[in-house]
Amino acid sequence: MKLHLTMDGAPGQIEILSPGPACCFRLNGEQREAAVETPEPGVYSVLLNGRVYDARIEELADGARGVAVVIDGFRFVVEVRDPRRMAAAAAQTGRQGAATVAAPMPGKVVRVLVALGDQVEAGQGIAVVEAMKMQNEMKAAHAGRVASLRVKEGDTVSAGQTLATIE
Amino acid sequence: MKLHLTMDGAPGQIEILSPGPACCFRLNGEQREAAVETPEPGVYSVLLNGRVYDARIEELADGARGVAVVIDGFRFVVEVRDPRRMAAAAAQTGRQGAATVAAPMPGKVVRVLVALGDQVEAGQGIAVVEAMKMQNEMKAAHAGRVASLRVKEGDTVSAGQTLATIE
Amino acid sequence: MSAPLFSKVLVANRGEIAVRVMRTLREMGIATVAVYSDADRNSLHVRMADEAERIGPPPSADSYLRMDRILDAARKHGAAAIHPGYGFLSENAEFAAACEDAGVVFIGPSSQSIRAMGSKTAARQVAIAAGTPVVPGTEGPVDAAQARAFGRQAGYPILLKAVAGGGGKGMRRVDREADLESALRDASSEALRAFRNGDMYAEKLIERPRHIEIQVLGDRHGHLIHLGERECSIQRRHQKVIEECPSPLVDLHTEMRHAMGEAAVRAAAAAGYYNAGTVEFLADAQRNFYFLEMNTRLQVEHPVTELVTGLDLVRLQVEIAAGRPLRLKQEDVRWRGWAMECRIYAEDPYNNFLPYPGKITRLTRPLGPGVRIDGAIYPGWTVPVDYDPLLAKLAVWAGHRDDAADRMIRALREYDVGGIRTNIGFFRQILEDAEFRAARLHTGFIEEFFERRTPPQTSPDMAVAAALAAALHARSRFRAPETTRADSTSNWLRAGRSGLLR
Amino acid sequence: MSAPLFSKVLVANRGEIAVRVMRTLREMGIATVAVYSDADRNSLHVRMADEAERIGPPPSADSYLRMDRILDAARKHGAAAIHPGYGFLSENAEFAAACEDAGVVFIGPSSQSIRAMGSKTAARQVAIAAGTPVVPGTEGPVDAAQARAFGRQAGYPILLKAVAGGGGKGMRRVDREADLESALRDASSEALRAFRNGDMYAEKLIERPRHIEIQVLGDRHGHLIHLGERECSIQRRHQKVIEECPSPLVDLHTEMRHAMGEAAVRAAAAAGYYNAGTVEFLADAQRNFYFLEMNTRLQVEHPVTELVTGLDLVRLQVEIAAGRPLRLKQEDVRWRGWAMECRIYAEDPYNNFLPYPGKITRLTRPLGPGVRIDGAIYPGWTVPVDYDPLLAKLAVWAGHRDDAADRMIRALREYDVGGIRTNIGFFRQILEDAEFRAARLHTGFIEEFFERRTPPQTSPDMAVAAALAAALHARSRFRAPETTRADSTSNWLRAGRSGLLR
Repeated sequence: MKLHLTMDGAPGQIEILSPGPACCFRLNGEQREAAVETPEPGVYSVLLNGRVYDARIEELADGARGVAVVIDGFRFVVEVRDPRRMAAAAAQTGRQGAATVAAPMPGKVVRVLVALGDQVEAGQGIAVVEAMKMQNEMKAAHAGRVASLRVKEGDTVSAGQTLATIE
Repeated sequence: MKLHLTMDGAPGQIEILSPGPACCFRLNGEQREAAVETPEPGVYSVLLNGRVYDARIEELADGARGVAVVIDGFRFVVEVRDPRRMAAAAAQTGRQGAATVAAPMPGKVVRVLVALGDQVEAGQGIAVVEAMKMQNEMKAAHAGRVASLRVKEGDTVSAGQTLATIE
Repeated sequence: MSAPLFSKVLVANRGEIAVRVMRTLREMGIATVAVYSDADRNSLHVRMADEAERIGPPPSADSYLRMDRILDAARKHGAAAIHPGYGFLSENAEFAAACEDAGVVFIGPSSQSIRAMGSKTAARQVAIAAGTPVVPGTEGPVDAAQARAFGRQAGYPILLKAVAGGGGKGMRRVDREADLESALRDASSEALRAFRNGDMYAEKLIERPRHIEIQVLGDRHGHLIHLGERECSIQRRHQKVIEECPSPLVDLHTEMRHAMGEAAVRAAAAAGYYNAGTVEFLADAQRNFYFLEMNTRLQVEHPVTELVTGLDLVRLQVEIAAGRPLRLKQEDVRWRGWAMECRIYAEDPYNNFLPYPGKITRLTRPLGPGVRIDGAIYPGWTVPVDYDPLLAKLAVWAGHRDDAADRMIRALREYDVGGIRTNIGFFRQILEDAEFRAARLHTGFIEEFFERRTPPQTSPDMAVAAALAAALHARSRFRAPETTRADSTSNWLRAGRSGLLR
Repeated sequence: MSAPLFSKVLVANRGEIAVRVMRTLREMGIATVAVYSDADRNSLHVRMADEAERIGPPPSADSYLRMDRILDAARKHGAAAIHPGYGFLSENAEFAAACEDAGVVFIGPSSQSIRAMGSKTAARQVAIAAGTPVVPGTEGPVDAAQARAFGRQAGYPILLKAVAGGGGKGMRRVDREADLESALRDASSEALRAFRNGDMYAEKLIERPRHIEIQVLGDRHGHLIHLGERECSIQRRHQKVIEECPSPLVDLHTEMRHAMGEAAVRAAAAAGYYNAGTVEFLADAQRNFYFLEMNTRLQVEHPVTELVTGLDLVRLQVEIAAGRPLRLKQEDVRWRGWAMECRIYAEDPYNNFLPYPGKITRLTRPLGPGVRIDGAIYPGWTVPVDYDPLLAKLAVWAGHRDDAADRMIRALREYDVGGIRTNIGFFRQILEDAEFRAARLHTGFIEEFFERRTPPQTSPDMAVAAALAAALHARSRFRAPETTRADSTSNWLRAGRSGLLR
């Protein structure tokens, strides 16, 4: 099965010829071998070229595609797609025209500073999110109209969740 | 639902009137209350009478019935039965006439010292099980005939597994 | 195995400090009572305690700051004393007094001492009276002429500060007299807008100051000593994140330890202080030091002092609170080796250190020689959004500073927390930084570090391993694989991409 | 941050000691190479290493004892040195020589020293020659007349031992001369049957001996010192399970430390010893001590010495192996406070300490002040049946012995390992035992403890909580609950049942 990869934004391709423990794979055309075990759920111990990599898979928060792979503290964001499924997935993707204002951290919405339909300037505050005693004002990246407002005061939001869209 | 309990060999009865977090239950006829949470799978944090009990459930090895509950290092072996199911369960239980010789620890069978049908003395060695460089000879508890021999040299056995039965 | 000093103690706190205090109480044979808000029913300090009492809903004002409920819980459970930890009610003189009134021992200083050292200005007066050096300043509000006089006397640069100020508003650095008048005018009008009060005072500006603090300890019989210093210059958002004992500066100039220790003890004695407390100083490049404030409670970073002196500060606090005389004399205090502490926060250091609470999905902690962890987290626990994002304190000890730093890096590499963001990978970069290793520390260190930082490089094979792991993981989730046609590839694997060290 | 002493070191071991060695290597900036058998591919020492090489199937003889494969792995990975840990090839003179021949540094003593101290009898001769006291004995085989002469000279009780013996077979204690002849006859015929050799020798019997050992350390330039003693009297099946530093006996009579230390250094010097080694002694109630044997490698229980002296023995081993002179002088060695170690085994202490390997389903480790863990386990890992059942070493440090014991109890209470049996709960009972607290230690302590032990009691409410948790757990597994009729109940909850402390 050939899979399409995106790692930290750059594309690639991997084909698993044999899944392991004696793993054989073709990465961007080059065939390689590795000894792979899963000592814990979501953890891959990869022996590649005599070196050991303890790779921990972390599901990303809602909205984000792919997974994070953590090795020795380094974090790689990798998206793996089965090309046979891409058409279907593409169909599900919504329009991406509007700029979104997203929560950078999980927390509570303590103030909403705009109303639906408001004209806003670049840098204007949209909402204030608080977590652990720290308040953070979410700002519009550029000028436009508040096309949607998805939260209200008191709502709990997760990291990356869209608060509003600006068109 | 009323449940039958056996704790470290002694019988009892418990009825869960309300499961929690504000738990109400009747134990051996006495109604009591406790605040119960499950902070981790298989772990119950019980607040009873102002005191905190962090109870960890451990499934017992094959063959044994019930679970072990570990609180502050203390280990209680508790069997819980739904009386409605007891008839069915009883029907599944096999005959218990013969004396069994069981492995006291997980390990490998390094030697079998008897053959099926052999007449054995009390204290006579039946098989030798090895784990972690220690060999342990399993002995017949009393004299009799080897009615069944369930392992052969090289087998891996788990704790409590029957090696042979003596009639 | 003798009778415990108290039969039962209530810990009026949560998180790592509640757990840390309970550990010593348990070692002393003292039963522990936890209090908790609804957000903390599943928190480790509750699960570990012998007894527990709910004190309200999540907001601190409705739970951990509710003196009445905490005292009710102490009475209900029969606790003979209360340990306040740090934060919350720990420096609240009213609470200390309420405990005294209720016949419950407050494990800390007297309410009078807390009051005397409670406000920065009051504490400054106590320090001046005790002959402890303070940052030169005008005390009261100044006009332009007075500011000019102060500038000439103290020397530039100076700092103009709003009397009613805080948070950097109405603050101006002035480097020469020519700039003074306009700076004063601007700052004053900013202060007027922000605080409705345009009064300004002037202070000598300490450039690239180091934050060095002295641990003091005294019994209720007038015996007061110091346990040496800690350096806490590595800060983000004016909050310490790495602390060391000893201070690299003091270690080179040990006469400073004696001088600062003496000054701290004098200031504490002037406030009639007993139990554990910390006197904070700023130190400049010329090794002058200036009283900043006194923290009248156990400090977050107390473990580095414990590791180097071999003392258990919580045990000493309890003994002192029970009226025991402190047998330790100043000359008995010995400092051995080097300790460092990193405060592990649920935050994203690459996004302005914003808090990042959430559910902890993976947790592997460092073990082995010279590693100490004080934490209150476990896998599956959700870090509540209601409180401080401190997850744990990772402290190491070794014979020398370089060995301690190498040990800290080793420990950070073993530390894996999944599901949330932490500053673990960020600390590793700080610890590897040449400026840090050369001990050129000051409170603006992290801001400067961000300017010179070059992201660490990974090996190409590490990226290959990551890609393979992700593909195998995805494969285990896809069903019914089939072969399909390939398209273009790229060279991201050859580049040694810089993975983010999280 | 200077260049490491070796660029890469192979660790020819597994389990906790491989992990412990790798931690220090990593701190020293040295890359690590693990070797593993098929049973250990998922073991922590492999997952933690920088590089790894398979060396064979599970049996030690086919993997960890295969010198050829380990040296091949060292060559393949470019390792400049090999650390042997303890056990396996660590005391194999042939392996040390093979490393030397292959141009790979063996991190340990010379093959000559290992040979000189390798057999008990050879080591005894070295010790005698060096003037180190040994247990009085006849050396060679004796007849009845010679045995009688020895008994009169050494005083009763004496011990008759088979020259070819081992495992207690052909061994007899003799309390008075009248019993000597028949005992010798019986023992000799037992030895003849067991070993086809009826030769017997006689030894003074040391009653209720304490096991006290001296850590020695020497460089390759003839500088040899000792790091004080450890007491390892708490043993089961002749294997140490609790170790302390200092020894409570030596702590009361510090002149013993000097005398034993001198004797150990003399014996080591006589064997031309360098690197770390341990000289074991038996001590009697009159504080006489007798050379037992020398272990020519790092000891399992080395952490207690590290905690009290503040030294990193593995770091020192590596420095010495690299040819560095040992800068530490005897008078620089300082002992501070008290350390204890418990060896956590996968075993059932209530079933003759039988090994109990299996899958680890839960794992919570103690944290906080004064706790050190050296382990190699993780949740979900299956303890292999092929090797020693040591899971981890739990060590604590505190200022005094009582505080260290209380800290150990606290740590043991926090330690939870599920899925297998361990000796954690058993240790807690030992640590609470009045004889242990009074430090009346001897190598037969555990046997006597089992005779006087009263199982600890639990509170009735703890049993209620256990019943409730079990019922809630079962309920979550049953489907479609329905009410049914109840039958008889019992009073097990009122009794304060004695749960087993596991």
